[in-house]
Amino acid sequence: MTEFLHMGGYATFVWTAYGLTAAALIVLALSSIRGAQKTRERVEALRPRRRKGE
Amino acid sequence: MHRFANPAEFNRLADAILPWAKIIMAAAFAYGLYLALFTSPPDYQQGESVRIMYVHVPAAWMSMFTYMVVAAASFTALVWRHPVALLAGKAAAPIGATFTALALITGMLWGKPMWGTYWVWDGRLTSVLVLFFLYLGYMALWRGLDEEDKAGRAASILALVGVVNIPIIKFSVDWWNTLHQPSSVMRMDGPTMPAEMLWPLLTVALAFKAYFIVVFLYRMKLEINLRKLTVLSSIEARG
Amino acid sequence: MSGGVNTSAIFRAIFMRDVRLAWSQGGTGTMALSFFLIAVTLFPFGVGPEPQTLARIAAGVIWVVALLACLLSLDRLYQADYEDGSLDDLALSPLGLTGVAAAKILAHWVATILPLVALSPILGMLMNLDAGAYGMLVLSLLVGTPALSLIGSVGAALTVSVRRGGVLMSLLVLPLYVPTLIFGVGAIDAAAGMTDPLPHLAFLGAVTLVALVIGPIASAAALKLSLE
Amino acid sequence: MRAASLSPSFATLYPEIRPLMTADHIPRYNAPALVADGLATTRGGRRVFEGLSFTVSSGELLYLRGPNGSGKSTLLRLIAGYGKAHAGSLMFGDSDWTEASPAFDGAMIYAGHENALKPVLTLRENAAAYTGVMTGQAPDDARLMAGAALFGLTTLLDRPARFFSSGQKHRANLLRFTLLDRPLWLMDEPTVGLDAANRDVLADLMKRHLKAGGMIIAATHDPIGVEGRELALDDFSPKVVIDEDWL
Repeated sequence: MTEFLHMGGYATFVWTAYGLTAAALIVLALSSIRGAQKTRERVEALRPRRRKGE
Repeated sequence: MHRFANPAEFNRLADAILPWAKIIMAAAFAYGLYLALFTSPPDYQQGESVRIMYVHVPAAWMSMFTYMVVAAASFTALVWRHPVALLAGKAAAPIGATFTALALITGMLWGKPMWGTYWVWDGRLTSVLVLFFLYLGYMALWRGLDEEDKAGRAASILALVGVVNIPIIKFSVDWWNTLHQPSSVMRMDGPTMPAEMLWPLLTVALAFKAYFIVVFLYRMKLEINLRKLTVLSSIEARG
Repeated sequence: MSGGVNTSAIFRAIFMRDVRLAWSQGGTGTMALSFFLIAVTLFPFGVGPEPQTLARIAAGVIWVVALLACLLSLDRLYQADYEDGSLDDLALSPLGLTGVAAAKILAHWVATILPLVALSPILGMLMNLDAGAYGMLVLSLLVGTPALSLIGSVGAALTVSVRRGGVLMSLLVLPLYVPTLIFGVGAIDAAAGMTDPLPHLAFLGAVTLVALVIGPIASAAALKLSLE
Repeated sequence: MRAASLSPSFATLYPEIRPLMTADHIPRYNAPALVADGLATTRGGRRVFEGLSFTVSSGELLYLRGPNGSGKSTLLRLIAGYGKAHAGSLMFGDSDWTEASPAFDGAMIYAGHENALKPVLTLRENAAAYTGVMTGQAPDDARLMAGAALFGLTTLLDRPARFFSSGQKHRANLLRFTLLDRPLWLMDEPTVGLDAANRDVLADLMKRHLKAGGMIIAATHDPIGVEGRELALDDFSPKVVIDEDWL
C-alpha cells in the first residue's frame, strides 16, 4: 500500500494534482447545489407573500 | 429551441436529466480513477508522474468545450433574444474557468518532475493560459455593467468575438512555440498512445463531461432563481 | 433630403471631427505618444543599458509598449461621446453605427497610432535595434496596429457605460492582442536574423483583416446595447 | 435596420436637396402621420408602459406628461429608434419603425437630456459636427447665423463650448432644430434651463414648425405656451409588471 502511495517518488506531484482537482470540483459542485437550494427558498419566501398581496 | 425559453420548462427538463447525469458521473469517476491510478502502467520515461496526464488533459479539453458552450449560448441569446440562453452563458463560465485553472495547475505539477520547472512556455499550456484570461474577461463583464440584461448581452458579444479569435490565438501561440522551442515537449498525442493509457483518459473525460452537465444544471437553477429574485424585488420596489 | 444622402461625406465629417479632437487639448494623441516614448525608455533602466540585451528585446519591448499605448488611448473612444450625449447623434447618422464605428476607429488609428509608428525608429535606436530591422519595425507596426485599434474598439464599446471601464477593457482586449503581438515581433526578429519575414507579415496582415471584419460590426452591436 | 433606401412614397415627401435656406425660410412638409398602436416596452427587466396608442399627424404637437419614471424619455427614445418595442407597432406613413435600430430615416431631429457639445470645439464647429453627422455638410452660413441670432448665441459662435453657461449650452443644443429641415421633432425636457425670453423664442420656433406642417413630440412638465394634445403616460402603466414566467 505504501509503495502505491509513494507513486515511484512522484507522490507529492501526483497526489497534489488529484487532490486539488477533487477539491476544486467538489467545492464548485457544493456551492452550486447549495446556491440553487438557497435561492429557491428565497424565491418561495417572496412569492406567496406577493400572491396574497395582489 | 423556444420551448426552453421559459424557466419552468427548463426546470422540468433539468429535473429529468439530473438523475441520469449523476449516475453516469459517479460511475465514470469511479472507473476512471481506478484505471488512472491502478491498472494503467507507469510511463517508461516519466514513471508514475504520467498519471497526472489523466487529469490534466481532460481538464484542458473541458476548458475548451465549455467555452464553446458559452459561445453557443451567447449566439442563441443574441440572435433570438432568448433569456434562458443568456443565463446559460453565465452559468457555464465559472465551470469552464475552474477546469482551465485546474488544467494550468496540473500542467505545472506535471512539468516540475519532467523538466525541473513548474512553468514551461509550451504551446498548449500557453493557449490554456490565454483562454483563462478570456474566461476572466467574460465573467468580469457580466459584473461590470449594472443592468443585468445589458451585461449579459455585452458578455455574449465578447464571447462571440472571443470564440472567433481562439483558433487564431491557438495557431499564433503554436507558431510562436515552434519558433522559440523547436522540440515539442509535451507528448500528449492521442492516437499513438497505447490503449491502456487511452482508456483512463477517455473515461475521466466522460466523467468530467457528466460532472459539467450536473453542475451546469444546478447553476442554471441558481441563475434563474437569482433573476426571479431581482424581478420580484423590483415589484416590491414599485409596491 | 431623399435617400441619396452622401454617406462618404458623413464618414469624412466624423473622421475629421475625431482626428481634430484627438489632437485638441485633452485629446489622446499627445498622451499616447508621450507614454510610448517614456515607457520604452524605462526598459534600459530596468534591464541595464548593455547593448546586446537591449538589442535582443528591442522589437518585443517596442511592440508591447505600442500595444499598451493603443489600449490607453482607446478607453475614451466612445465614452466621451456617451457622456456628453453626442453618441445619440452619431447613432442617428445615415451612416449607421457600423460606419460610425469604422470612421472613429480609422480616426483613432491615424491620429493616435500613426505618430507612434513614425517615431518608432527613434526608439529602435534607443534600444539598439539591429540595423537591418528598422524597415521591418515600421512595416510590421503599420500592418499590425490596425488590428489593435479594431479589437480595442470592441472593448471600448462594450465598457462604454462602465465607470472607470479602462481596467475592465484591458482585461477583455489584451488576450485578443496576442496573435498581433506574436506575428508583429516575429517579423522584426526574422528581418534582424536574416531569415524570411514574409510569412510573419502575411499572418499579421491576415489577423488585421479578420479584425477589420469583426471590429466595426461588434462595436456597433455593443454601442446599440448602451443606447437602449 | 430601417429600409436602407427610403420607400419611394417617402422620398417624394421632402423638398429635393437644395442649399439649406436661412432660418426664417418656411419649408413645406406634408409628412405622414406617426401611428403608435399598443406599444409596450421594458426597461431593466421591468415593464414601463403597455398598450400605448397615439397618432400624431402633420401640424400637431403631442405633450408627454407623467411623473419621472413613467417612461417619457423611454418613449421618446423608442420613437427615435434607440430601443425596440416589446410589443405593439409604430408606423410612420408606410415605413415600419417598430423594429427600428438607430438609423437615418430623414425624418427626425432628437434632442435629449445631454447637450451633445464638445467642450474644446466652438459653437460653429459643434454645429458643423452635428450637420456633418446627419448630412455630411457643414450648415449654410446664413442659416447658422440666423439660428444663432434667434437663440442669442451670435457672440459665442467662435468661442469654445467649455466657456458656455449651462443655459447657453442648452440653447446651443436647441440650435439643431434650426439647422435641418426635418418634419418630426422629438424634444426631451426642452425648456430646462431656459429663461422666459428664450422660452418664448422656442415657443415661436415650435409654432412656425407646426404651421409648416411639421410634428412635435415633447416630454416636459412646464407649459411652453404652444397649444397641443396631451398624453398622460400614467394611463398606460402596466397591469402585468412582469411576464408570468419569471414569477
